[in-house]
Amino acid sequence: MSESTFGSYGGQYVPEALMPALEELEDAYERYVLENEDGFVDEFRERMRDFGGRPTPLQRADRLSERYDSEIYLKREDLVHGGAHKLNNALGQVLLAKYMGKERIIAETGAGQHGTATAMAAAHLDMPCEIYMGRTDVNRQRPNVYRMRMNGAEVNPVEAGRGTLKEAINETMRDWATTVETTHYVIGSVVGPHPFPTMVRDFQSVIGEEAREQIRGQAGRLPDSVVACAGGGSNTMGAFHAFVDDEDVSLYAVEAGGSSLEIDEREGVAPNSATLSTGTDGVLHGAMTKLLQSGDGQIVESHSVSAGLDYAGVGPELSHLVETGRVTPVNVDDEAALNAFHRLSRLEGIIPALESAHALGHVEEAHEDLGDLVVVNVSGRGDKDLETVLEETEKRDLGAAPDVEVFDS
Amino acid sequence: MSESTFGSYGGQYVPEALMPALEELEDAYERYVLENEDGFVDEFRERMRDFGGRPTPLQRADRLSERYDSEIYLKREDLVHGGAHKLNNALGQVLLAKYMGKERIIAETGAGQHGTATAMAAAHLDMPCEIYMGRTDVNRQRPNVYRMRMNGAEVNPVEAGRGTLKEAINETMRDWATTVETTHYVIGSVVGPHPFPTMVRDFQSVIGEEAREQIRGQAGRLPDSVVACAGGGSNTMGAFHAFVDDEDVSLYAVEAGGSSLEIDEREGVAPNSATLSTGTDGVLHGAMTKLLQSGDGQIVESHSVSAGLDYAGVGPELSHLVETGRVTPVNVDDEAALNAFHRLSRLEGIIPALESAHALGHVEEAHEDLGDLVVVNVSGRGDKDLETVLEETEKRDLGAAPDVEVFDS
Amino acid sequence: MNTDSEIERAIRENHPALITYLTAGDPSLEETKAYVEALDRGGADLIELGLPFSEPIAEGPTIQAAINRALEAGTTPERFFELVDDLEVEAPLLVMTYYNMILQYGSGAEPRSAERDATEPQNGPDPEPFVERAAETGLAGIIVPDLPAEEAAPLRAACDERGLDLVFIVAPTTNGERLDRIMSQASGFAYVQARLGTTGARADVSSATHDSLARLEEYDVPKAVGFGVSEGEHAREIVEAGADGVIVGSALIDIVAESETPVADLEAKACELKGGAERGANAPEPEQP
Amino acid sequence: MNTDSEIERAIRENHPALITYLTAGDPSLEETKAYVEALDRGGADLIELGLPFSEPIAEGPTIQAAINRALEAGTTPERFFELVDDLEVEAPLLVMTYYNMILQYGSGAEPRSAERDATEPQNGPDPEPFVERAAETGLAGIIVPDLPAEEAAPLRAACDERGLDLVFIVAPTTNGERLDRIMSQASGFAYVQARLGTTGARADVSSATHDSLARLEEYDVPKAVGFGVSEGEHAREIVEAGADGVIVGSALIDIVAESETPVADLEAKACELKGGAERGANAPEPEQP
Ligand SMILES: Cc1ncc(COP(=O)(O)O)c(C=O)c1O
Ligand SMILES: Cc1ncc(COP(=O)(O)O)c(C=O)c1O
Repeated sequence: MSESTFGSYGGQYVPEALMPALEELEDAYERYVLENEDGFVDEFRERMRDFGGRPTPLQRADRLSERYDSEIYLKREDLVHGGAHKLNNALGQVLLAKYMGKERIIAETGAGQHGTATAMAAAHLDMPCEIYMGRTDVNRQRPNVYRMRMNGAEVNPVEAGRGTLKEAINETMRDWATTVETTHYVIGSVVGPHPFPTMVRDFQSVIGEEAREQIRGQAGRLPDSVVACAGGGSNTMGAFHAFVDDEDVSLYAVEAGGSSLEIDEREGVAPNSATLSTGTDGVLHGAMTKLLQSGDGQIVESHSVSAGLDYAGVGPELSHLVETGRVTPVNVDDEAALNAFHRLSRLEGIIPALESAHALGHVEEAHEDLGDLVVVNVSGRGDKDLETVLEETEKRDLGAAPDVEVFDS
Repeated sequence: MSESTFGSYGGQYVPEALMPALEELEDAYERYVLENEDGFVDEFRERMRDFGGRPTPLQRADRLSERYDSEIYLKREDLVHGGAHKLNNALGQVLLAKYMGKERIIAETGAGQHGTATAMAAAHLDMPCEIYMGRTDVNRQRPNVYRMRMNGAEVNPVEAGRGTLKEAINETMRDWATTVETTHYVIGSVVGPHPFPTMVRDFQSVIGEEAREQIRGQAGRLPDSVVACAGGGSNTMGAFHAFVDDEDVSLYAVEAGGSSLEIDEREGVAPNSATLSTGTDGVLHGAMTKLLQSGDGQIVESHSVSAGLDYAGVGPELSHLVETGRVTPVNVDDEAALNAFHRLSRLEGIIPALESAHALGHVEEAHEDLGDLVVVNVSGRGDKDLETVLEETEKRDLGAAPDVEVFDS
Repeated sequence: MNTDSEIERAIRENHPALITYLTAGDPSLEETKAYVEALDRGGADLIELGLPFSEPIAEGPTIQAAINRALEAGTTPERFFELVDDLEVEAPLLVMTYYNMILQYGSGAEPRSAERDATEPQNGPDPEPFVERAAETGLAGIIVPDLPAEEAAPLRAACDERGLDLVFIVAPTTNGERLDRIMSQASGFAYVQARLGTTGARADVSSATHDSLARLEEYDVPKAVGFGVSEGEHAREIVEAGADGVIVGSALIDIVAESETPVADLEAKACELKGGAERGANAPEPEQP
Repeated sequence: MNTDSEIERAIRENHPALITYLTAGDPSLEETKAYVEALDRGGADLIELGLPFSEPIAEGPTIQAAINRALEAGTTPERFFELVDDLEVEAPLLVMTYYNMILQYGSGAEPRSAERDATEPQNGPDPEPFVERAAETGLAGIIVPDLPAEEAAPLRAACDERGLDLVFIVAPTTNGERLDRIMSQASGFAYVQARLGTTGARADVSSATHDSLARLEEYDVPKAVGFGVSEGEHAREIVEAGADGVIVGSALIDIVAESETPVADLEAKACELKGGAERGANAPEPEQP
């Protein structure tokens, strides 16, 4: 059996009703993913190539390299079908569900990136699919809702609580607890009960595997640092995994610093999502990991300008790698992320996801510590973030931002 | 000197002031593009790989293949950076302008796809860039305007006429006539005066070159048909060029049938953009080609639900290939294109551009004539079209459309 | 198996037993006190009190809403224990809560704040302090809906040390091998989940209940069935099918949320449910599935 | 070179010549008739009449707007020719239009419509019918802003056959080799484009004008300078720089668009411009760049 924990993190803290499904999934994961039974891995790779657009390039960022007087390479996950690394995992899981004989797919989504990736994968593999999404998120992420509907997925608004990602996850767990025999729950990051964190990491680790080979080919050696943003941490673990044993490669997980690192206990709100830097150990959504919580153990509402980082938990493996010192947790606040968004758009002609902009923001802030050869994971594209960026940019006086005053008055 | 005409089409019908620039461009095209002087072609290919994400996959569409009882392969230009084939050309031209020592880039755009591609390429290559866009288009294509601004391009709204693509082209020509010594005009399709149609085709022909090799590898032989939508015709010629000498491969250029094939002469409006099927010969924007025009020679306003096909002219080489019978012009109306948009989204998990949906609509309508092995060019992704599709879908009763009633009432 | 178990005794002695659930602090701790005492009067043999957690993934809409009301009313673990201390009831009390609440209690874990010195040592999450405090207040047992047998060892150990029961849920999906694993750790009673899904009142008794009870027959522990029990008639059917008790939650919370005379109605409801259970026990011929 | 050219004669005989441009049909053909006759009275030696085309890529905003007004007023090639037929002026007339208008005239090309049989033969686009009709109405020449020398052979041949001049534009970017190519086909006069860009009134005379006139010196053809000429004073400078004529368009269209007494103002403006040109011709010493 595969290890269910990473040091003291991980595990399977779920209702008993789900445990048999986790055992079944663990078994399927071991047979199909680890042992390539029935050629699962071959089919997965082939579909990620033809449908997903892999491999993605590793691109030297000429103007950033000049700016920082070092070699900056971008891993271009923004070019994956759907616009983010999320498909690597979604396609892997939907395909696995198919191999397992499941008849239905459910998933949660916050900003909608994982939901759209899952809907795409489910359409591609002809699986009925329902996506849970908080009411607030449904109303503010319409384009992603449209995309899911176009791909034939049902979108179920979750009215509970503040209507964001946390509530959507809770509700998807509830659906799963009811339908577990026929349904696979496609978790969207390296979170949740074992075997999800390990399995999602394995589906995402193609990022780092490609990047490692590419940087050796293009720069002739391994990088000094790999930098990736971390919400749940799937692009992060995906980018890091292949480098974990390369001790000379520093790994930076960049979290959302939001507007401040202080928690407002009374309101139950953290104005950030910097779980790895400021969180404490606890159990959320099936795993022991670092959390943003009150002293009593209530989970607080996280915040980030970037919806995809806006989560109070983080993958248990990342918690472990931070605890052991292998991964360095850092954070970048909303404003620095917005500036990084504008900077990459203007200097390199790549509009990054706001999530990815956090990774780029860290390079701006700390490039002197990152060595001469740096790989930054551009986990997704920023088309989805244009409205947010405009709104948030208007509220601030950002050095790197253009004005957009070309519209009719 | 390269041929300036294709049979009786093509040529250089521009103000004298621009002729020296066209000569200079022709010379640069021959040296850099045809003869790879200073390694231009190598640099172009490398940047299209690392920045642009080439090669794009050729994907077997499993469910369409089943539906049509034949082998349907999709050329996935929707995965190119920026979301459409447009970057192939924009990057080529901006790079060429750089080799030529030009200091400034201008371009026209309709829906904004060519404008965003050009803005991305210009940012990537550090060239100042201005995009002309009709006032109507500026106001209805805000996300693309934002993207161009984010990439640091100026966007100049054109107030003349109905404020759409035709007026934007006219205005860009006027800018060029003023600034021709320092400025390169990046035309967005295989239109305009020589050498643009030839040069743009060459930049785009990577589509067909890849597809030809891929289909031989994946299906073991050349296809029976290649199907591509045609606005100006750049994705079309890009997809066809490598197959033109393969006489057994049928080539279908799918134009926008709009709402009707009849022209309203009194209003000067064609409710379609089916230039190749219904147009007559004349001169527009620098070239002799097929046009939508009144009996007097006034250009009429074209129409299509898809902004990128909404153009009254077409590339002269396509006019020639249609005239000689090598390319078969067909058309697909708004409704069939919308249905095809929904069908691909739902069946394959790929949301195509509305332009590309026309090509797919033709496969639906005529699959029995296309043979057993068909390559369809998916020229771009449809994220940009979601609002339009929703609006247009609401007006109709479309078989293939989902409902999207999940929003708060 | 903790044979001195107060809980087990309460079930066996009051067979067939009525087990009731309310969320503590919904809509206030004072009211919860009155409600619990009413249930006790009405015939509840065991009382589960929910300590609210912000992410109640196993609950249906009714209990979710109750938890939200309780959190908004400022229910904290400490106030919860004070309530338990205050309660004057005959039925033994259990706490039902999610594992993170148990882990954090008294762990000293504090989110980073301006006042906290980041280098100040913190205890890791640990179930000990919670169990200690629970024992102090006289709680008889603990139910943790997100703690399967595989992860239960630390809490099991702490409960053993303090003489508390740790109740496990047996689901319709629980297969033979898992059943052994669960039953080897369970004490008090086996919480038989009547159907897949979350908590919530429903109109019928599922066939899964019969199957589960049959599979549990060989284990010498009281079996109580919950998830969806809302009426005396259900209680009757369940007991008739072989259960030693019925567990009712959402149906009571509906009264808390909607009734104008909740104290009286809760007492009456308890009475109806207990009556139904008893009718089931006295049925001439236990139905076989 | 067409030495019998009526146009060339008009320029040489009226040296320095004033050449005026108006868009036919702006705001109506009747008004254009009155305006053209006013310019003729005011001193215009050659009159260019624009036949409006929907895509005037070489024009600045002023003439674009005039063309839009003319199209909205329903100006067609046939009505244009009727106007020319009707005009009573001394100055020879030229038509200025885009090449597509010339190609389509009388070509029988019809857009597909329900009534048209798709198999019905059509003539290809052909400049002949246009030139024939132009000659019939007494037009003396043609200027086509989007027809460079390279593409001019068919129109050149048609013009030669009917005795019309085909006037070419020489741009500031036109280099030596191109100049030869152009001048070998040009007749009537060389239209010297004063600066890069589009048509439109501007406040100064560019240095490009001086350069262009110098380069053209060796060619034995009248040189007229246009693009941006708006005042008598410009006309003077240009003629002083060696031009045989000045071409004025946008400044006149401003009067058409804005004046309350356009007929009188156009006549006066022509008079001012002609006067300026004449002052330039009488200047003691032609300025050298
Ligand atoms: C583009 C992008 N990057 C990063 C993330 C964060 O998720 P993770 O930390 O699991 O990679 C998201 C989540 O939606 C995302 O869309
Ligand atoms: C995705 C896409 N396909 C096709 C077209 C039509 O252009 P062309 O015919 O030049 O390929 C456009 C134009 O914007 C486009 O964006």
